[in-house]
Order: sequence, then structure tokens, then C-alpha cells
Amino acid sequence: MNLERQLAVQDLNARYVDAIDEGRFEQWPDFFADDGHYRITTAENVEQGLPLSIIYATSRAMLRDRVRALREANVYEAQRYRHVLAPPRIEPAGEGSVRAQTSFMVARIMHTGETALFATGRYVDRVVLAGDAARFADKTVILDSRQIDTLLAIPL
Amino acid sequence: MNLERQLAVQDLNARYVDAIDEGRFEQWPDFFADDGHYRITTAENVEQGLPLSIIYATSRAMLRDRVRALREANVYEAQRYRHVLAPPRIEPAGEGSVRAQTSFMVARIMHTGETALFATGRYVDRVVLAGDAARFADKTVILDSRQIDTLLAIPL
Amino acid sequence: MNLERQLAVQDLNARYVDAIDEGRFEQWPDFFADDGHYRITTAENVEQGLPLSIIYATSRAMLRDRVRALREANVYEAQRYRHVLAPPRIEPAGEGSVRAQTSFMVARIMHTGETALFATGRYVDRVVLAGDAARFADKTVILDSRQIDTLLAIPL
Amino acid sequence: MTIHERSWPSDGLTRIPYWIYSDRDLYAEEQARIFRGDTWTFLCLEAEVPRPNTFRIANLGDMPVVVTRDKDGVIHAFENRCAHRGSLLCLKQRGEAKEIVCVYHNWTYDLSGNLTGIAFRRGVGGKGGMPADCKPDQHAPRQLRVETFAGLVFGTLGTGVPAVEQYLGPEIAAKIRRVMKGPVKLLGGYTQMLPGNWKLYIENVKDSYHASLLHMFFTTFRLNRLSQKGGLVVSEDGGNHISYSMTADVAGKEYEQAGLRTAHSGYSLEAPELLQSVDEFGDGIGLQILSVFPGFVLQQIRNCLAVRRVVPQGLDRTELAWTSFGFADDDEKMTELRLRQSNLIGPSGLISMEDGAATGFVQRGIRGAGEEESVVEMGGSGTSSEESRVSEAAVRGFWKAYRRHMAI
Amino acid sequence: MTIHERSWPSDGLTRIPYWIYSDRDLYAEEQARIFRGDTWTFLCLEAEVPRPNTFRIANLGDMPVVVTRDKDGVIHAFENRCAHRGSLLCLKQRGEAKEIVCVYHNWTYDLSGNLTGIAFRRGVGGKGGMPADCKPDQHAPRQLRVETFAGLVFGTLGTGVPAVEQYLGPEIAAKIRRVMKGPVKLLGGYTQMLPGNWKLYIENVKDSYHASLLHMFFTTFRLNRLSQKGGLVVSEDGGNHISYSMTADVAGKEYEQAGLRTAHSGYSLEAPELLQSVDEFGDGIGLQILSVFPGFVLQQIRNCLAVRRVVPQGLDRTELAWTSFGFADDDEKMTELRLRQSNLIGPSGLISMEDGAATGFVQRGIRGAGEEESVVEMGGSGTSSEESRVSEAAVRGFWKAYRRHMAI
Amino acid sequence: MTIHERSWPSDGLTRIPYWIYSDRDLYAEEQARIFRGDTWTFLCLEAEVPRPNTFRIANLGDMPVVVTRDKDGVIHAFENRCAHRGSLLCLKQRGEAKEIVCVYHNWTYDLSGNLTGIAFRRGVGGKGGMPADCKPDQHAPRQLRVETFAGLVFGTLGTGVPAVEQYLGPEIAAKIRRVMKGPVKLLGGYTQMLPGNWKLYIENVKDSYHASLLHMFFTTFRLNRLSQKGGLVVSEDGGNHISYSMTADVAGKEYEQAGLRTAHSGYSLEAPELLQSVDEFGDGIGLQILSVFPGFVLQQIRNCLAVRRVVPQGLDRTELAWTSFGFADDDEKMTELRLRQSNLIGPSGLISMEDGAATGFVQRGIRGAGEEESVVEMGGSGTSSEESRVSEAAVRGFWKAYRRHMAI
Ligand code: FES
Ligand code: FES
Ligand code: FES
Ligand SMILES: [Fe+3]
Ligand SMILES: [Fe+3]
Ligand SMILES: [Fe+3]
Repeated sequence: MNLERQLAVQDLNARYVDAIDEGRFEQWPDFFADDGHYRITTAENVEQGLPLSIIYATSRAMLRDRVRALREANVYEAQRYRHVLAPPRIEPAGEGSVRAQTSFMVARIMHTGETALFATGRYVDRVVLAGDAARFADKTVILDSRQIDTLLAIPL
Repeated sequence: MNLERQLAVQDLNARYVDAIDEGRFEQWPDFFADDGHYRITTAENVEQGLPLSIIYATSRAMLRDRVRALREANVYEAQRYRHVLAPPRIEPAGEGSVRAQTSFMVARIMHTGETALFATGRYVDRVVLAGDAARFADKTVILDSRQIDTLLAIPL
Repeated sequence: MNLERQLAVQDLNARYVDAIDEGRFEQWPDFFADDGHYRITTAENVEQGLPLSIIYATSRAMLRDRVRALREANVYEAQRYRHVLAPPRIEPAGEGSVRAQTSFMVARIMHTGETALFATGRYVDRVVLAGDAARFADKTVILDSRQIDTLLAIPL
Repeated sequence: MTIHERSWPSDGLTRIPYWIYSDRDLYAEEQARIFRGDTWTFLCLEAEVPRPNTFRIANLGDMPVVVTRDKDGVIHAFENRCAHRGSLLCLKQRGEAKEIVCVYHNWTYDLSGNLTGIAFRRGVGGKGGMPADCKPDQHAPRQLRVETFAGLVFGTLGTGVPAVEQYLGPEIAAKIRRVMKGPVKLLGGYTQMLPGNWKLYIENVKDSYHASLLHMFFTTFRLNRLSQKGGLVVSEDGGNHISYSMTADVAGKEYEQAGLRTAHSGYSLEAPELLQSVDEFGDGIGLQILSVFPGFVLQQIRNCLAVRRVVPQGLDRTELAWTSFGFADDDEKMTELRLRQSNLIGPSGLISMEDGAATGFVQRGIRGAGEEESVVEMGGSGTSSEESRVSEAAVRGFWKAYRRHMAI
Repeated sequence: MTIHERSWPSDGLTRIPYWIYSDRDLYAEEQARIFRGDTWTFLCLEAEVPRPNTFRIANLGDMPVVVTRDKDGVIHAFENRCAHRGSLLCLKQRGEAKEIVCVYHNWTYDLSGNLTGIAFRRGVGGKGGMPADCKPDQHAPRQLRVETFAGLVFGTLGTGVPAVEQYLGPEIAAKIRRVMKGPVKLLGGYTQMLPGNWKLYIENVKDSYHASLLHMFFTTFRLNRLSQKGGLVVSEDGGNHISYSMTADVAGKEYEQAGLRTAHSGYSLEAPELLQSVDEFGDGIGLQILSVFPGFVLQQIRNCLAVRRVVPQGLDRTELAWTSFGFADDDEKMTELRLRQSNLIGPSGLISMEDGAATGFVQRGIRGAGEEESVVEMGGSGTSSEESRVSEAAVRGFWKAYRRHMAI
Repeated sequence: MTIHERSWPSDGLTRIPYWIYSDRDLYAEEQARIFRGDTWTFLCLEAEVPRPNTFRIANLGDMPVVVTRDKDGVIHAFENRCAHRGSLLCLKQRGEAKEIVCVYHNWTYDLSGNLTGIAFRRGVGGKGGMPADCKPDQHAPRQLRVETFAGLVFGTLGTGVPAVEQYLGPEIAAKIRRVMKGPVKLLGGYTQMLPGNWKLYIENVKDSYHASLLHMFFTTFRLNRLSQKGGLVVSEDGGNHISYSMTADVAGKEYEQAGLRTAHSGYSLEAPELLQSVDEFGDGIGLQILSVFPGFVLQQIRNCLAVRRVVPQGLDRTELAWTSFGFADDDEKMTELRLRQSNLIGPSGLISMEDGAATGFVQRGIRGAGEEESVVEMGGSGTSSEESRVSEAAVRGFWKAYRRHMAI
């Protein structure tokens, strides 16, 4: 295990979830490479070899559109997430990039005070390490559950 | 990211929550500087710029009084916490001290066996690193939710 | 704190829970020494000094039998776990072995989509570090709660 | 209160009493009179039991059901409850099996739902076992009457319900055939747990009035403006509906003029490929939402196709199960189009995420509403088809059918 | 069972039947007869709608409410339910707004709760829309009658309830004025979710007998010993109460003599600044707990001031919403005093944390109690004011008012 | 519906209507008629209140109970509800105490449950306090009638119930004595929260038919095959039962012949020490499951001994509390045997984990079953003891007793 890379990915993960948990959605696309892919799907779809996603973006621009929609178009009650992540398990993926897999639990807290365990699963990522800037070339969020409570507005 | 400091704060956090989760409350004040501040508040109060706290202590002595009350005065059913913390995000705060921010989830387990996700939020801390002894100069617990189930007796 | 050992145990923990969360039960016994002990009990039993376990194995062979039973004999609905672990707190335990204590939260996700906080507690382990292979000589899972929902089929 | 103790407001279908969403006794009666009564419930796609000896679990209201395709390829459905002591028979979402064995006492069934084996029926060593006169053929899970239509599998426990095609009515049947144009390829699925009564979601689906007002994304990109050409079809009995619109925009400015919250004409996408689509049905219809009483929805949004099952899970919880599909002859490019467009639907759907939440907004809004009533007067008081979607005719249609089944 | 099928024990107010806390039908009847009936409910502080065009959500029992201050500074309150199909109108805790737009179909209201706009009322292209004879002024959320008193906003749906000041009675009104002595400065808030029926918490508040026995911190530091000078005031109708005590200690030794669990005279604080306070009201009253039927509490503990709203959230769940405040003219030192003293209140309050749990101790304790009754005889069987707080007179007063409203 | 509005199927005990597991009103009536009625409930082992001045909490149905051993060593049990206002008296699972003090107002009780002190009974300074004529001896938590039998503590609120030994019947009493052969040593415990009605678990225990079919581990290792020598005993009144089998195997091949799912004869253990055991009772009985109406189970599986308490926690939730034990004179080796064998029981038990889940399989399976009935015909229609365990006689026995107590 290459400690330096391990910590680089761990730091990327930490900054990524902090941006989401603190509602800095505008920064979210910047954690991805220009042509970065992002999708959310379920373990059930993955196991059945079915391609459907809950969110599916093939470029940073699509992520910016998603943020724009969240800010300007979509209607949802005030809510926040709290992520807790396990340390990532990483392995080399050739030329300055690594594969990383990270378990997560996410609680959702509504403005009413209601708190619930909202999602669990794992991130399956390819991270490019260009100099000291680490970015997601590909991030797949695989939810353990097939079921979402009410809606999934804020990205995971 | 300074690895050594990172690990020093992470270790402080780990020892801090273990002391609480294992019910060693008497040790709790010792994680703070003599004039250490400790408060628990909600994200809602913080966002509105309102100063009210759920617990508010301005010295280690006040923390010892709180422990004394928990042991001798207050009535609450047998219960324990289980903290899970994210790695802290730290930044220098001049002369041998750092600012640290750490996400947490806390489960509460009653003597009856009932287990619930009790609290989520973040620690916003100033940590003084004197030699190998790291202590909290200031610890603010910001709860994501405005709502507490029944009571909050054991500190977070 | 010896960083290298710290990371070795953290890595062992991470691989251990990944094997379970991804359903690779056949690999589970290999995380233990040949004569490794594994037990699950409750904080209540421990505090009362009572020896009863929920699962009690005194050899890797018994763990293999447990896996065999899970695969071939026992009836339980499709389900998976998601572990999130705190960093381990370790201390030397003589000759190439360490004591480690690790807090955990485990969510259980049923095939129906139902997700719940299933178990919280701590691992109290003795880990033998032989070369680069770290293994559990003794792993005690101490559940915070005396109560289990429905059944505990998959090991923790 | 039971339904007999209740009475409907005098204003017919233009007023809905709020107790209809919050009366616990009513919930149980709806299960018996509607879901286990003379209605057809969509169970799954034929493609979900693709081969002989495959099965899938489904629901008839909140009653668990097993759908099977037997060794001869015939599709069956029966209650997912063992004839012996009532255990669930299938514990998995789907699978392959030559027979179904109840885990509790190993009573065995073939895929048609016939009891084929009773463990130790004759006892052991001549002792115990079932009575000599026991007739296994008299013990079986309740069989559903099953019909498939255009690749959709429907089931019912009702005895007085006509054939599916007749139940649908000619226009609905035609519009289902339009979408289900060929052999289906499954793309995947997920479910949403909605925080409201099942009827609130069905009303939402039939409510062509809300579409362009709640869903700002929808309007802004002219995916569906009430000013676009289109129409609203309500079946004779009121229970089934279609709302559709043409892709071509008549470029109306009603929204801007009305200064509606949903009209941000400045708004544009950085990555328009999200909405790239083809007119695969060749009729210019870009959006078709279709529902069948009580709880089935078939959706075409551009090339994004899906079926939705509405499963009551209690008075104020409703499971919404989505299954997205394309066709066997889709090439990779076509599949990619459908997958990209699926950003529009589901729990994160840019034009659908609000619907799930809306059921909760009403359920919480009416908490103290007691004898108060909601107002359903858009488009008048009728339930007939019309060109305009600025209408709640399909919602009134739902209540027309509901009242008939509930005899209120 | 409905209230009609129930009968009250013969011993008047000294026996409370336990089914009163655990009957599901009763809960719904309390909502209608008490919370939506002829009672005044505290909604919020005037300071929570500080400027024109601000709003805040609140509750009338478990019915959602919006409190607004319109452009002219007038305070209004109405049901948080759209007149169209029942959606919540306000989805935020508080905010600024010139109008309120329902997200579902964009029906629009001014801050007085009048319907000002119906989206597509006239349809599109002459088709659809509301009937010509539709009268928007006949569609609006239910208006509450609103009165403010000493900076407190009260609301009611009742038609037979007198003005607030008369409802409070002279003594209660005077003691509210005493605390609400000037323009308020908000310090913050939080809520506790209590595991018991709402009446158990209200009884706890009115129960001056428990204060010094359950709360050991209280006693030990002589914040409130029953031996301190003070008194108990119960309003004519029984529903409102005040319990107060002077700060000066008569140095009684009753607790030590009685050997009560709560008397650890050895106990002292390392950091006494926690309790540092000033006699800001100039009358030596160090503690004043005041309640108004059904669910309002005003608290002065030294300089720690707060209002509490008791909101039923089901038969055995009660939301307790705390709002802590000082006054606009507080200097930093005074604010710091209040903030430090607030360690005494709330979910972690050194003298209040037990109250939340106590409601649960009773709710669980009576689970099998069926027709059994509790004993409320401290201080006799009356409900009149008295000097002694070793009395359950205010609890009996609550039941006197409860029975009148519930007609039992 | 209340029990009076219900009627039992005509076929006596061979048909059980599914509404019996899902009717909310019935749940409350069972608590009163069965658990608080003329039945004996197992509360705990004598060893759980080992010394004078120790206590333990327990349940009578869902009613909380305190079990104590007073200073003279006498065991008492009373409702865990303060005579004053209903608070739980004991807030801990177990402990030592000379007296019991209610935390709410410090009313004090001795360990026999007598009220010994009322805080400020005489008020303070001659003011307040209880009425002069107050009779503390008339205020006390409800006392249970308590009897111990072979180290087991039973309690009842019933007035018409015979002595425990008579209630058990001679055969059950004898088999309890057989297991409870000496002073007990506690090994530990845990609870399972079962997702089904309490009756589903009791039926499971009494269902000797399922044992070898649901639990494959059981069968495969010939721990209990229906072909092994053994028998089924049902008490006269039907409510109590024993199912037992000899360890010696008659080496039958019925399972293999019947091709049952549970017969993997190839299956063997790598670590057979798991099952190592001794015939400590000297009678060759390797397994004895014993139950007493309504909710007590005593289990001997080889040397693995445990009592189980079935505690209803609502219509479809049941707490199953396990306490495992050995004997004071066990040596280390014997204790280790018991501990290793305890891998067979509890939530992870290799031969018991399925039982907890099975209650849920049925509760979910019957969700839409309404008026349908289950079939209980194995071994005929009687409730008498028999040699064969391929029988549901003990299940029918349960319903015989249930119907008598519920008067249906
Ligand atoms: S319940 Fe299915 S075999 Fe007994
Ligand atoms: S529900 Fe408010 S506008 Fe329709
Ligand atoms: S409730 Fe126990 S002393 Fe008052
Ligand atoms: Fe919609
Ligand atoms: Fe109090
Ligand atoms: Fe069993």
C-alpha cells in the first residue's frame, strides 16, 4: 500500500464529502476531471448487469447543469447530508491514476430536525493524480439498497 | 497536509470519543486546556447567528462540574454512545495550534437494547499541540439537527 | 503510536470488513490464525462477567464450518452489511503481536431495500504481525446492545 | 370509521374530503374492495419472467404475490403465502426454479401454484402425518386470474372484472400498444418510498395541471408546456387516463406573461446532450403519461420508457417501483440515449423528483384538516377527454372509479 | 374508545384514569375539541416575525400553521394548507416573502392568507381553466383569530373563546407582563422529542411537587427548595398556573432531616460562575414557571428566560420546542449571564433534563395499567392558589380545564 | 374488531383464521385476558435475584414488572409502576437495593412492594402535603401472586389460577424438574426482536413438525430427526407441551428417500468438537423442548440449557429473551462444553436462527389473507400426547388453551 497515494485519495474523499455536507454544491463538479463520469446506481442493478442509473453524467458540464437545476429549478425541502467514510482501498490503475473503493454511510437531516440513515454503499472510483491535484476520472456510487426515501436531490 | 499533525489530531479525537463511549467521563475534562471552551449547539442556531448553546462551558472546571452532576445529581437511564468519526480536516492556526473540523455520527444504545442514530454533525475545534500532549483549546459541537430525542445527558 | 503497525492493523480491518460486506465469506476464516479465536458477545454479558457468546469459535476450522452452514444449511433472506470503522487504537502485546480496539457501526440492508442500523460496538482484537501478513489471533466483537433484530446470520 | 359511516360531499367530484387520505379503517377496506376486488393490477413485464421456470415477486395492493412462467412458458400468479401455515413462499425478488419449496415445512408447489408435495404426509414409521382423507389438491395459494397485454402482465382476484383490453378501453389499449412496440430489453429499476397515501401519488400522475407548474425543469426546456399541442384522455369509467404532448413547441409566451415561477426563459443547459432524443414512434408525441386504475403507470418521456407500480405500504407510506426498459433491437447508441434521458426520472429525476415529495407535502398539510375538502375544478366538473391539459378531469375520473369500487 | 364511551372516576380530580394517556381515539378528539377548539395556543414570539413580509411556521396542536407579518406590519396566522389540494404552503421554518406561492400548482397568496392568484385560471388558448363562476375569495386557508399579548402571539380556531387577557386571568397576565418587560432579543432554540403523551409533560410543568425531588441539582444548590418562600397560583378555570420562589433561602433543613435522596448538602460547584445572576426584575423572585392551557410555558430561572411550545406528535410522542431570549437592551455581560445559565435548561439542562425522560417513565410505566388510576392528592383535592408548593393543585387545575373542554 | 364480533372457524382446531395475528383490538384483549388473566408467566430464574435485597425487571405480557428478593430472602413481584403517578419504579435491568425509590417524587417502597414513605407527606412548615386521612398502606403497585418451582419464578395477576405445579400438569412438572436438577449458574443472555406476532413464535416452539425441516443443520447431523426415538407430550388443557428425542440414532433413511431439502448426508463438520456433549441427565434424551402457556420455553439441547421469555411488544413485534445457564457444580470443562454448544442457539444459532425469521415470513405472508385460514392437520385433529413428532398436536393444544382464555 503506497502511503502517499492512500492519503491523497483519503484527502480527496474528505474534501469531496465536506463540500456536499456543507452545501457547497458549486464546488462539486471541480472534484471531477473535465470528461469525468459520475453515476449513482444500486447493487441490485449492478448484480443483474443492468445499466440503469439514478444519476448519470458523462462530463463535468453535466454536473454543473445538475447543480444549476438544484439551485434554480428543482423543488425540495431544506435538508443536509452527513457522510462518514471508511478509509479507501486503493490499487494502481496505470499512469498516474488509481482505482479506489470506499464504503460510506450517509445520514439525511431535514430542516424539521428529522434524522435518518439515508444511504449506505460504496464508491468505486478511478482517481487521476496530476501533481498535487487529485480528481475523479470516474466515480460510481453503488447503493446497497434498491430503495430511496422520497427523493435523492443532493448528490452522494 | 502535515501528516504528523494530522495523526496527532486524529489520535486526540480517537482517545476523546473512546473515553466517552466507554463511560470514563472523569477523563473527559482532561482532553481540554485549563481555560478550554466546550459548547454544543445546532447548525440552525449557527446559521441564524444565534449564540444559544445546549451545553456551554468556559473552563475545565465547568466540565468537571458537569461530570459531577452526571454522576451525583442528574437522573437518566443507563445508556452509552458509539461515535464514528471521519478523519479530521486540519489547518494551521498559528503558534503550535491547529484548527480541525471532523464529521461525526453517534448512535445511542439504551440499557433496554434500543439502538438509534442519536446525533450527527461536526466538531469545529482549536487544538493546542504542546509537546506530545494535544488538547482542545476550543471545541464546538455543531449538531446537524435542531431536535434531540428525550435528553442529551452524556457529552458528545 | 507506531505508524507502520497502526496502518497494518487498519489495513487488516479494512480488508476484513470488505470481505464480509461484499459477501466473500469463504475468505473470512483466512483473516484468522490457525488456532484463532472469534466470538460475538454483548457489553452486558461482559460487564456481568458472564461467558456466554452469540458466536463462539476456537479455531479457523470452526469458522469454516460456520461459513459452510451459512452457504448450505441455514435459511435466511438475502441481506448485506455495510461496516464503518473508526481507526483502531493499538498497543504492543509482546513478540510481533498487538492489541487493537476498534469502534464499529454496521448497517444491514435487506433484499427488499429495508436499511437499518443493525449493530454498534467494538472489536477487541489481538493481531499477530508475521512478515507482511497480519492475522487475528483473537477477535472479540462486543455489541453495545443486548438486542438483535430477527437474526444475526452473517458474521460481524 | 368504516366506509358505511362516511358520506361523500354533495358537490360530486369537484370536492374531495381529506379524511379519505387519513382514515385507518378505510385503508383496509381499499385493500379488499379495490386491490383484491374487481380491478386489474399490473404485476410485472413479461420480460421479467423471461424463460420457463423463472419467477418474480410482486404485489396486489399490499398482498404479496408470486409471478411465474412455468416449464411450458405459461405465466401464472398466486398469493405468496403457503397453503399450510401462511409463510411467504418466495423469499427472493426473482430467480429460476423448477418448483417452489416453502422453507418452513417443505411443502412443495409447481410453478403453476399446485401443491405437489407435503413433507411426511404419511408420517414416519406409520405414525403421524396427514389424515388419510387429506386432499392436497384442495390446498393451494390463492390463484390470480392472469392476462398479458402487449408485454404487460396483469392479475386480479376479482370475479366480476372483464378482460384486460376491455378494462383498459380502446384509447388506452391503443396507446399502450403504441409504446410497447416490440420485445422489451430491461434496463434496470429502483423504488421510492413515498411519505403519503397511495391515492395522493395516483392523483399526482393524473394531474396534468401540475406538470408544468411543479416541475420547473420541464417547463423551462419546453419539454412540456400546457401551451404545447397535446391532450388529455380519460376512459369511460374514469379510472384510466392518458396525458400527452407533441414535441414541437408552439412557442407560447403564456408563462412569461403570467409571470409564473416556473418560467426562467434565460435558463439553458451546458450539456444539451442530456435531452438528445429521436422520434422513435414516428408520431411526434414527445411525452405520454398513461395510468390504469388502481395503480399502474406507463411512461414515455422522449425515449425514456418506464413502468411504475404503486404499492400501498400503509396509510401514509407508498412504494413506487420503477422499471426502465428499451427494446431488444436497440443498438448501443439508442440504449445510451435512453440511459442519459433517465436523468429525468426516478428519485433524482430532473423532472420527477418533486412528485415523490409532493405526496408528503399534502399528507402533512392535511394533518388537521378533518372534515375540510380539496377543490378539483380545473376544467370544470366533468371527467371527459379534452384537448386542454389545464384540467383536473383525469383526477375527477379517478374519484369516479374509486367511488364506484368503494360504493361511496 | 371515543370520549362518550368513557366515564371519569368518581373521586373528581384526585384520581386520573391511565387510559387518558393511551387511548388512540382520544388523541384525535383532543385535537378537535382542545387544540382546534375554544383555547388559545401560543404560536411564536412577535420577535420571530420581526419585520414586514416575514413568516414563521408553527402549530395548533398537530395542525400546521403559518404565522406572518404582512407588509403593513400586521400579524396573521392561517392553516399551512393550500386551499386547492392541501399541500403545505410554507416548506421552511422561517423566512422573508412578499407572497406565498404553493409549489404544487402555483396558487398564490398574500401574507394575510388571501388567495391572490390561480395559475391558468382562464386556461390556455381559451381552453381549460377554472369555471367562469369560480370565486377565489371563497378559497383560502383557514384563518386563525390572532391576538398578541406582551410580545407573545396567540392563535385560535375557536369561536367561543374570550380575549387573550381574559383567557389568561389577571394574575397570569400580570406575571407574563413581569417577564416580558421589553423588546425581545432572540438567543436561539432547539426542540426535544419526548417519548410520552403531551399531557404528561404539561402535568410535569404544573407539578410544583416534583421540582425539588426529581431535580437534585435544583435542590442541592438551593435554587428551589419547597422550603424557600414562594407560591402556587392557579387560574379560576384551572387551566393556567404560576409557580414561583424567592431567591433568598430560609435555610431550612427539611431535606436533610427527611433524609431525601435529593439532599447532598456536601455538594458544591468548582465553577460557581455558572449560577451567577442578577435580580433583573427587582422583586427577588428567582424562579417563575408559568403555563397556559393547553400547551404554553413561560420560564424565568434567574436570568434564563424561555418560552416552550408543547406540540403533540401522536399518542406517545410530544415535541417540546424551546426558544430562549433576552432583551434588546442587554449588554454583552448580561447576554453572557443568560447564555451561561442556559446550561440549566433544555435537553442537557442541569435542572431540566429529567423532565423529558419523566414523560417516558410514566408512558412505559402505565403500559399495562388499563383501568387503574393515578393519585393526585398532594395539597388536598382543590385547585385554588396557595402559598405552599408541596401541592398538586395546579395539576388538578389542568384536569378541571381538560374535562370541561372534552366534556367528560 | 373486538373478540365478541369475531367467530372461530367451524373446523375446530385444524383451521386457524389469519386475522388472529393481525387484529389490533385483539392484541389489547390478549393482554388483559391472557397475560394479566388466569395464567402463570415465567418471570426469571431464582438465580437472577441471587441474594437478599436484589431485584430484576421482567414482564407480564407487555406490562412491566419488578421481581425482588427481600431482606429475608422472600421473592416478590409487583407492577413496575409507582402508586403515585405511574412512573417506572426500577429503571435498571437488575441490581441491589434495600428500598426502591421512585425518581419522580421520591415515594419509597420496601422490596415487598409496600409504600414506606411519601416525600413531604406532612407538607413543609405545616402547609401542603397529603390529606390527614391519607392511608399509605392503601397505595402500592399491584402485587403479583408469586410461586417458585424448581428454580423458576412464576407470577400472575389472575385470581382463579391453581398452584403452578397443578397448572403445569404432572408430566410437564416432571420434565422441568429433570432439567432443573440443581443450583443454577448463569452463563449469560441476549434478546431477539422478532418481526411477528407473539403467537407465531409460540406455535413455532410447539411445532415439532418443522424442527427437522426448517433447520437443516439439525437434520443433517442427526441431532433431531423425526425418525429418532422420541415423543410429543401435550398437557391436559393443551397449553403446555414437551417435545423430546433420544440421542441414539435409528439411522433411518426417510429423508434421503423422500429427497428432502434438509437431507445432505454428505455434510460433515471440520471441527466436530462443536457438538461434543455428555449425557448429563443419564436418560439418553438429547433434546427436550418444553413450553408453558402463554410464553415460557425451557430448552435442553444436549448440554445447552436455556430459558426463553416471549414478550409481546405490539401486534407484530415480539421480544424473545434468552437466558443460558449451567449448574453451580459444573467444572471448567463442562462449562466450556455448554458454551461451545451455545453456537446452536440464539440469533446466530446454527439450529435456531431460522425460527426468529420464520415468524416474519408468516406475518408478511398473511398480509392480505384477511378471512383465510391456516391448516393444522398433521397428526390429525386432536391435542393428545403421542409418540410421533410428525404432528401438530401441540400447536392445536395451544389454540385449545387460547380459545378457552379468550372465550372464543
Ligand atoms: S408454512 Fe409452508 S410448509 Fe408449513
Ligand atoms: S395544492 Fe397548492 S396550488 Fe395546488
Ligand atoms: S410518580 Fe412515583 S413518586 Fe410520583
Ligand atoms: Fe409530476
Ligand atoms: Fe421539572
Ligand atoms: Fe425451530
